[in-house]
Amino acid sequence: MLFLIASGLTLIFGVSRIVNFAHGSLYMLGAFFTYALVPLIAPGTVGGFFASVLLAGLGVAAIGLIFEVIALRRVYGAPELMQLIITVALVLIIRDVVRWIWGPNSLSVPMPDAFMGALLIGDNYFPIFPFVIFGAGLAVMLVMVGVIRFTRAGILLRAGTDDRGMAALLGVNEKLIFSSVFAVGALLAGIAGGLAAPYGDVNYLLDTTVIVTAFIVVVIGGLGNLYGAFAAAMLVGITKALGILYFPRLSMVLIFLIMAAVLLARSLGRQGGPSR
Amino acid sequence: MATKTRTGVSALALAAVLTSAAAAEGNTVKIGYVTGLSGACSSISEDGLNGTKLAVEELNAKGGILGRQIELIVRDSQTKPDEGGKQARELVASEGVDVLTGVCSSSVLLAVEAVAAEAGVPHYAIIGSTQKANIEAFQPNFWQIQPNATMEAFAAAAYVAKKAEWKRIQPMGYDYEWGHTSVEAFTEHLKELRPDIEITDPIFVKLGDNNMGPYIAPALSTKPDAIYAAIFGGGLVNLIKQGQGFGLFERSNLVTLTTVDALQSMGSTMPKTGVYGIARAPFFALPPSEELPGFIESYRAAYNEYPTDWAVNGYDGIMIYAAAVEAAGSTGMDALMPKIYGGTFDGLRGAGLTVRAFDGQMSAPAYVGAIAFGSEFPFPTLTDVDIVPGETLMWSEDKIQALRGAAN
Amino acid sequence: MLSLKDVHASYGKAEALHGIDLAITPGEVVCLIGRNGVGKSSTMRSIVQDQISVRGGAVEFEGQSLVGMRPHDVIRLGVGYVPEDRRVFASLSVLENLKVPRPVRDVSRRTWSLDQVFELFPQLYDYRHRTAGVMSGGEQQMLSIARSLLTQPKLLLLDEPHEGLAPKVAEEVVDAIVALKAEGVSMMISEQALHTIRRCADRVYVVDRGVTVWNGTVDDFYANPEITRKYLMVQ
Amino acid sequence: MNVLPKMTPLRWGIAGALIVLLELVNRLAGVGMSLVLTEMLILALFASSLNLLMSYGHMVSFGHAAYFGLGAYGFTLAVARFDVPVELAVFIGPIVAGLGGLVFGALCVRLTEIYFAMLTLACAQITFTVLFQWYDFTGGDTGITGFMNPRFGLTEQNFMTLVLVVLVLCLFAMAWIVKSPLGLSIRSVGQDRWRAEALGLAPRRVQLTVFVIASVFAGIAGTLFAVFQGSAFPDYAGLGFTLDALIMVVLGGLNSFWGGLVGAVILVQLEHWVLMVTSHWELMLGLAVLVLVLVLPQGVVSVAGRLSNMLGLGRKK
Repeated sequence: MLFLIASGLTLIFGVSRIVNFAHGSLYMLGAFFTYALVPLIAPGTVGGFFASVLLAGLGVAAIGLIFEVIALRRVYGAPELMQLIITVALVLIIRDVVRWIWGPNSLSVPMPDAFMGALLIGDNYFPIFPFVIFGAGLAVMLVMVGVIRFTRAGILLRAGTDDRGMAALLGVNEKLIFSSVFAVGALLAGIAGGLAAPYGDVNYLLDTTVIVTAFIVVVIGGLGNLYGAFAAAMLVGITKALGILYFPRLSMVLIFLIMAAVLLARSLGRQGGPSR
Repeated sequence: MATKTRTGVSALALAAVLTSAAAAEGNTVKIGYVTGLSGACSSISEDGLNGTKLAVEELNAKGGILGRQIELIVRDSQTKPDEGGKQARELVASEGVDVLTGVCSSSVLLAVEAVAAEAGVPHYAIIGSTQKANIEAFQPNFWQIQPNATMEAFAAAAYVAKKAEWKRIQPMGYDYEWGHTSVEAFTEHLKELRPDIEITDPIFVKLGDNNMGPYIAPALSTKPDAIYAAIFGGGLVNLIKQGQGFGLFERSNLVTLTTVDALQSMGSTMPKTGVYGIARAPFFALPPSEELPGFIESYRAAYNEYPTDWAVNGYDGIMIYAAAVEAAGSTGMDALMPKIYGGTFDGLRGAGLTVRAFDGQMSAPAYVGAIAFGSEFPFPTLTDVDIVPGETLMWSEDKIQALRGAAN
Repeated sequence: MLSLKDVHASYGKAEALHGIDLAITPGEVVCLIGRNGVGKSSTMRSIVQDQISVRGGAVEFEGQSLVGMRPHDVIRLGVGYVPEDRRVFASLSVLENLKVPRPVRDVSRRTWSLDQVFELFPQLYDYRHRTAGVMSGGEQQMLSIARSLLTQPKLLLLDEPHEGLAPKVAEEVVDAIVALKAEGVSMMISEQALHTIRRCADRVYVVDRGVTVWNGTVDDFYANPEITRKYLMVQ
Repeated sequence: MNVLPKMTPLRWGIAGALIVLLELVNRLAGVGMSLVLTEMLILALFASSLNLLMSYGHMVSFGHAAYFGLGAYGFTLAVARFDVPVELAVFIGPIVAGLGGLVFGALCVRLTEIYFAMLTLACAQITFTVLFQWYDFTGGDTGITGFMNPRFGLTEQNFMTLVLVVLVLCLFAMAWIVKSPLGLSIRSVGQDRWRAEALGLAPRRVQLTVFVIASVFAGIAGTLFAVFQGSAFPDYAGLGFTLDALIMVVLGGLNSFWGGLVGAVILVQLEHWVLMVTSHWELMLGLAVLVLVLVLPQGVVSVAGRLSNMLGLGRKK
């Protein structure tokens, strides 16, 4: 799950060099859209749930796209800080609007009936739903990897990550790439939010909870590196689980230390030459 | 959506209050209400404010306090202590409020109390319930009308102690001050009541963590007969939903805080058995009184939903304040505080409640019962509710003084 | 087909071009020569509107002004551009690099297909699944040219095509350019090596300190050795 | 670019008049306004310290609040836990912040650009987590309250005057640093560290120096804030304060000496007045930031600069 969020963030950063503070907000929107859609589309069924999540994701992608076209697009030439501040503005706007529409209370999205229970293996219970989320996340990731590896859109995306100016010099509309990447990133965030919605509560403060963790994952995985993000998501998840067991007070500090160590290690590897 | 209209109503009310402020200058009783309308506390602050507003309207309709109309001035603390402190300071400095209240969240409560104590303005707690405010941070301008964290934990311990078949208990709590205090108080009290019970090492949940799996699995690994969880709000919803996947309610039981808002937001996803709730003021279990049906009715009429614990406490808070001011004949602190600390008060939560002078704590009762689905309300409620009298839940003066000594 | 008239252009506030005049007719190969840093690359960039802003003068391609256009629109009009540092997409394979150029909608303009490009640069075909970043400089240069050809250019701009290459490899690149010329491709090449000029250029422009100071046919150029001495020798 | 604060006699006059005006408002507009102004000035100092780092050192920090928080806690803990007299403790706050800046900065300056920013974020989150979790020492999430008389027991107006004086002194100090030889090397490293290195400067050492200086000023702001509130909470070191300061600097104007100051004035005043009209403060702030950044990418200061040029007040830039 973390991976879906982080991969969207890392994609956006890789291509457009934007640190998208609003990524957590897009995740949250995905959760709220799913909350709104689930009762409308075949409630309780598996198909209805996934359809809701997909639609919610598309809705979030549309909002991401609108935002990109209206605001972000105007400042690609400006210092990166401007783009960052604009995404911070988006965080504030989305949070307030969500609170306006859905109120400040925690909401609960019902799970599809089929996913409610647990697998009983010996004496151990394994809840089904996390596996479903993981499976769905994996499926989305496989689709994405497929798209990125084998389609022209994927090639353009990777080309843009390597050298976006050169892509333009081959007749590729740079802004179109930016817009679609932002939309895809938003789609991933939205789908992640929607998938996770029934597992926990849905409230308008999800954004900050998510964004810091997503940043950590993206940084540990290497900014702009999709596969790195996947590995890092695993690492962070496991560290957290172990941290809770063995030294609960320090688990967060530990994760930040890993992040700092990774950053520093990378800088040592790069020493001597100008940074990219 | 009920929530939608509520937000709208409060925004309008806020505007109305602000515009009337200038006109009514001077001859009103000003209540400074600092609450977390946004931020982590927003889900419960709104309810407290609604209950408060209802009380203010009722009092004003009857002519106000001491013949003066009541003016409620609301400020948003954003659930941040610095913001709360700032808003309180401005309310005292520019509005000259007679009393401060409404605060949610322990840290904001302490920040506001610091301002109130410095300015010599009475301040009472209706939501935020850290016992730090009763112990090391206590100042004689302060009282707290709801049970504090320790009292609720004591009530939970008393309830657990009565379940003779429970032999092993796993405590859990949010990893911040309130969670730790609650778990400690629970453990301590339960050990006194039932020396035979085994209490395993507590597990603390990081604030804002949506994934409860990593906490639930180790909690169940000790095979407890019950889990006591000092967790509320979204985290509690997560714990219960995700706990079902781990078979928590087949294998164990859960004793936790279930205020009415939590019952409402869980709705049908609440397990049918295995959940025992501690509540602060559940409207369906309050002792029958003359005012209660009227209160529920007018609250439903005004806000289109049932009053939550927070709303009841908001309402009671104003009524108690009004009674004390009437008795004192003044809103001034010197006249008021002896009446607060010396009086007995009747409210929705029962009659004959008192406030102790040495720590400002009201002898508020706690409500503990088993979750049940009835046909009367569209959400689960508590049955077989024990109303635990506040007096039995409070630390003695000696203990408080000892704790103060240790803290300083 | 392309003309620059009194072009002034700058990076930020630093003006790099102070009056460039040149023109290319279809089928022609023109060399832009001059010492390092006199504005050859900047001239190329001012045509494709890459990183430099044209502050004065006119840049026209087939009668259309290019000033202020976005780079990809210039490319789509039919100007191919091979930048001096080649800029292959290092993490992509050769084949993927060649798939980046946007397919031209107008079928009549499609003169180069993938097969034709591979015919021109056979070793690219052999290495088509190799990651571009690990290839040698010469191979990268071939790839960069091949990639630009797939934008179906009417005019190809080559910036220092064999800079930093070993002499033997450089010669292969020149061979390729000569082959392209034989195909009738119009080209503008910025160049320092005189023997390249002899092999493929029709006309020569000399640039010095951001200004075009001399132009003429290749024969004129070789007839006036003092130009070489004045503008090309390292003083 | 108005990188250096150029002070013509006329600008001196305007600055002086503004100070007098602030003091007049402070004395005449009621205690409530004094409180708003005090907060505004403290945040202005905090934002200016970040601005020093960003506009001159060209280092964007996502964790500047750490040093604000360290300043506040350095002071508070000295008073509350070690019984240091208040007069002495006010110096401990900035020193603690400076030390924090030295330790974290030494790590952070090894990186550049976004990696630098991310590492500052990690450092700040570590600071925040420690403050939040170390109950026995820092009081955890409920912070430390009631350990002293807020504002040293001064009246609201007098305290505001004190803060104003401290702010003006700090701004003088910052201006002096920027103009000094050290400032010159800070600026040259900020603009082009490779060239600066070629000129014989040690970029990392210079960057670390400016990082520590900015931390100390942030620490001064944090200490003032702790005195003002009479309390310290982990939030002071949280992401919220960092983002606020970032918004202030960008709104006010990056690459300008006055950026942080102006941004703080705008943000605090905006919040003060918007909250009187609507409770949707975040929405309004978001929209305002969006519009301002899109319309005035150079920040509000640029308008002032243009205006003053138009009126012939400033020297030609």
